[in-house]
Amino acid sequence: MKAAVLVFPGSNCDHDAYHALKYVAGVDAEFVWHKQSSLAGFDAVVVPGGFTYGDYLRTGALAKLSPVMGAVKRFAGEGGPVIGICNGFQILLEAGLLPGAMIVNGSLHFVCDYVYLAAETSRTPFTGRIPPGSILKVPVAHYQGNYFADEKTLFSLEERGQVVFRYCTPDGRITEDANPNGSARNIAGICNEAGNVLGMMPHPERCAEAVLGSEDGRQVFDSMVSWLKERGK
Amino acid sequence: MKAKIFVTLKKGVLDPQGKAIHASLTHLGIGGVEDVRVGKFMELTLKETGRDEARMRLEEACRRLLANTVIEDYRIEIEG
Amino acid sequence: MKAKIFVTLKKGVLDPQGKAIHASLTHLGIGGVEDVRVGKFMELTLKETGRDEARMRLEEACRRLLANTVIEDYRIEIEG
Amino acid sequence: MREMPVSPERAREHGLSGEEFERIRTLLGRDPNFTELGIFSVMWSEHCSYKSSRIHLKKFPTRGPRVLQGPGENAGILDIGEGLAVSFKMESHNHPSYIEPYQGAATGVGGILRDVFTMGARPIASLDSLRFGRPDHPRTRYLVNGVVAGIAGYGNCIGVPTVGGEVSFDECYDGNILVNAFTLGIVRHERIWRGTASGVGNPVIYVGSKTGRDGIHGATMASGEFDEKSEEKRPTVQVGDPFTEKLLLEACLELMRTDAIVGIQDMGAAGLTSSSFEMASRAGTGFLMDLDRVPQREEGMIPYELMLSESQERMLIVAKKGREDEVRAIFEKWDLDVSVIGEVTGDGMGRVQWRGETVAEIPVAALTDQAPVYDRPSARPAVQDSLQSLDPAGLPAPSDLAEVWVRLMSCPEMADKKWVFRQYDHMIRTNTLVLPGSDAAVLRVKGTGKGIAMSVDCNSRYCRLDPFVGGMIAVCESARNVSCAGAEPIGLTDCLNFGNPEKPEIMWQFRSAIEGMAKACEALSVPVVSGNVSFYNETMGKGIHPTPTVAMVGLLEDASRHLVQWFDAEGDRIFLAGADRLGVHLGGSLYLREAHGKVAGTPPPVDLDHERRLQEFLRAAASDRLVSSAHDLSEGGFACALAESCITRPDGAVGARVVNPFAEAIRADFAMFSECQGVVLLSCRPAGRDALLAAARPFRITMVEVGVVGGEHIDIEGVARVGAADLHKAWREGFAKGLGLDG
Ligand SMILES: Nc1ncnc2c1ncn2[C@@H]1O[C@H](COP(=O)(O)OP(=O)(O)O)[C@@H](O)[C@H]1O
Ligand SMILES: [Mg+2]
Repeated sequence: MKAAVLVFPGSNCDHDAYHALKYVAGVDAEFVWHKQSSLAGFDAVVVPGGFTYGDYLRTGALAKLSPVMGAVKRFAGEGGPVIGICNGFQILLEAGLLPGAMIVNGSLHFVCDYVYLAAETSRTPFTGRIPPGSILKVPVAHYQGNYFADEKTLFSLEERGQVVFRYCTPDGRITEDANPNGSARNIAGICNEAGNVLGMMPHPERCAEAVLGSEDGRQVFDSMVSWLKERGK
Repeated sequence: MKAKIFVTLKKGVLDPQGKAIHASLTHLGIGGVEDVRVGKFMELTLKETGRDEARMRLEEACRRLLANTVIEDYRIEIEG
Repeated sequence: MKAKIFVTLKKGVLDPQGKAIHASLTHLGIGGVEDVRVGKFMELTLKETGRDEARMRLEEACRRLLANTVIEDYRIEIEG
Repeated sequence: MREMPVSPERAREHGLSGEEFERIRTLLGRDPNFTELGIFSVMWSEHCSYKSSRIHLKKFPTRGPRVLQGPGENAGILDIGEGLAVSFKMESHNHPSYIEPYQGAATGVGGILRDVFTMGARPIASLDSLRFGRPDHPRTRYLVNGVVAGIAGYGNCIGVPTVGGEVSFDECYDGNILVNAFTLGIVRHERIWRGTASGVGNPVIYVGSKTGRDGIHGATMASGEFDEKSEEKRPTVQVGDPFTEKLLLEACLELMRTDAIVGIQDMGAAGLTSSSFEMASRAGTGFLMDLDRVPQREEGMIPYELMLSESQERMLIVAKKGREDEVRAIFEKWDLDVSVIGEVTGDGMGRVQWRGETVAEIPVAALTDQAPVYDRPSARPAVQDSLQSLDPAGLPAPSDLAEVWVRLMSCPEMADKKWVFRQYDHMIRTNTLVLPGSDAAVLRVKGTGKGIAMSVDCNSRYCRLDPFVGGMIAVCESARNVSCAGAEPIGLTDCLNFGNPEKPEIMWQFRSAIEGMAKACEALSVPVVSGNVSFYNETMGKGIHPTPTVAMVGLLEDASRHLVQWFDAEGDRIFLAGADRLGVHLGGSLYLREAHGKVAGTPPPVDLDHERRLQEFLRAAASDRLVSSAHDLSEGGFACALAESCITRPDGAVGARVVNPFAEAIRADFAMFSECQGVVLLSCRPAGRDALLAAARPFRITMVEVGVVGGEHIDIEGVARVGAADLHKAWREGFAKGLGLDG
């Protein structure tokens, strides 16, 4: 079982994802430079957070042009598990692997804080061990995490069970106050129709060890391990 | 040869920056403003070439990179 | 009444965005671009008033809020 | 820009005195040309030469068993065991941040990061110490917004967490804010690099961003007072590009894992000039440099501009001869400019060529070792006596103490700083064990069980009233904060922010503060390993309070034994450690300023021997897991420290019931808000009481049990009582409210 952690110019949560995979979840992980155009030999792909290309122009816009993104598309097309975290999510949106777009936070400020997430589906490779209805305490850290999609897209996301996480209160209510950035319908994470590609703004890799204040993020990586194991990886 | 590209948020897409600027203007006592929308503005210097050729290239640049058509519209102006 | 405000970096001031976009255009195979500078662009809807009055107000808005004249220039266009 | 004829008048415009100009002529044996004049002016500026401060900085203790690199390099380095070391430094970016708050603060962060990674260390944490004018001053809100966004913009993008800092407000900073940025990195001993240009014939290599006309005269600006004309100097502000710096950081660390280089230094203040001459000076060599090979962003730049530009995100490397291609390959991989611009020579001369001609030729020593050093006259200001006079009995006693308590806790100086640190990514790199909000930030060191604690402190009101005692307190307090986290203070860096050193009163403040700091450092056995001096913090002749900011670094051998400042559980017992140090000390207190509108009196007295024992005891108690929280009394005294331990908890406020700790009958407002040094609020499980008391005895620390954690109220029996939730709310909202910021 081997996971790829993509590294673009400006990625900066790459080491954190690597650490969580390797030293917490016990997965063999390897960095993959964005100029590589093959993902042969990998069973899962993590597009980590950061400020690829300084977030210049739009977040994720310049990174989507990297050669490795062609390989990610093929990998995802074949049903391989792909998770984009924070800037990774933004890149997946820009690359068209997930629907919608990100705009600047309603507060116009960068926000780094713990938030609560309501999990809505365990159909993705990264949430198999998170029963729907679970509440997770996970940090966010972004300036542009305000998820936008037109009404039709939002409707279809909900209809097809593609909303994976929503911002909620500690007791699980989906309220405006619990929304740290103004995201449409409190959306914090979505998956593609097939379910194998997940994008989420919060950082599970930052809360995978109890000493850091929460262990809830670990379930994302543990789910991935189970999913891969079940498939003989 | 110079070109200008204007990228604006589509109607219906929330513009938190525009909203904040509007509020600040009012706060500063600069009245009479009903709405503010914020966009991007790019000035490009191009190698001399035909206008049509240039426009074609910039159209492509906008579609593939400079604008995100999920949320943004763009407009190209070629000068000189 | 509509107005447009363009805020651009002063000449000689580093434009990290423009630099990165320029590199990506080349990378996309969209050649012929010699330079890219990125600025801000605001569309304002104003209550009907005299053009001079409007311009005066917007000048003030630019100086006090919309542009940082230490590193930025601004230009106002009033329409209609 | 064009070349201009050189004259004593032109030299004066460059900030060089008549005598200094004469000295240049003597050292060169001729008149300098325009380029050379520019080079001298920046190298001999206060900012680069430390000409007014050098003789006083020598008073700091700088040695110790852990010191691998003391002052004199880009950053100091301390051994933390297991082959690892920490490298850290603090720098000011005051003037640029006042002129353009976002970019000024951002490039301040960029600069201090380069100072740390140029030593080979990977930056793992930053702190920021910020001082603004009155909260209701018309410019303050704009400056706070811009400075905080700038620090966030740069630090978040490059991916180094900003884990702590301080923000305070005082009228004296209305026209001259302070922005001091600190960064700490981790380095393996064998990967430490220094800024040295040794090995005749070795190539000098330029890497990073291209050179533009950015910040020319930035260094002399930082060394000149503000006046109305400052507006005209505006275009010298630089724009930061954190993305490029991230690439530069990764490329430099990758290069440093090879042995292809000899030395490396960032191009900070005075850019190409200071990096080249300083590196040659450290190695006792010279260099030959060809400006035509410097990557340039703008057209038509002349040698003067190329040498003085302060374009950001650039480094100068001296590599081993024949290894140029290895260097080139790494920087090209990261899409950065790289160019061999010269070589090391053996004759001690710095020679600069342009278009085939020699445009500058200066002995390296003339700019460094032979730079002027001043023992400027110092005199105790005449106003000092009247400043220090204060008759507490004459202060009207407030009728509603609970109201004053809430007011103090919610004034921007004391209120929750979450509005600020929520904008900073403080968790990235997944090392932050204690997030912002406690006495000290604590980070783990991955791959070891160790932890690093950090705190930045200065009470400038104390320094104004008595710079010697104020300097001592800055050191003691930052060390105490680190000890409250359970860590041993192992070294510090400082940023000495003062007014115009040519005024004897300012010089007196400066030398007194240093002497106080040095005395405290010696008593606590903490060496000073790096630092920065920022003079001329004046606007139209009005100086700031002397502000010697101290950033203390502490080490925990076992990171899991760290402590936080907030109470842990209902029923826990509350103690005052060092209770015999309590006294009526209102001089310079927050209470005096906020409730009575005065900055007067004398700062609280310090007993260095007691301080040392107290801190040793705190560390022992943490390491033996005898306490569940520790928080020192500082601004706002006993009442505010107690309130903080109740309401700063991330899980929500808790109440407490305590007795008035003052043995004698004194005025209630004095008991609550009197500020004392060397007193710490501890809490422990009821069953741990005896063990804790026993542990204090060998350190001869007076312990008094004052109360118990729990309930809805924070209640100082017979004195004042507030609802914990109400106080919590006022404290949480105070910052944004006081400054008129959106929540
Ligand atoms: N207040 C101080 N205390 C101790 N060392 C200092 C102090 N100020 C400056 N130094 C040391 O002097 C050297 C030069 O500092 P500085 O010019 O600020 O560095 P840089 O060239 O990186 O800007 C550094 O090694 C710094 O640590
Ligand atoms: Mg330096």
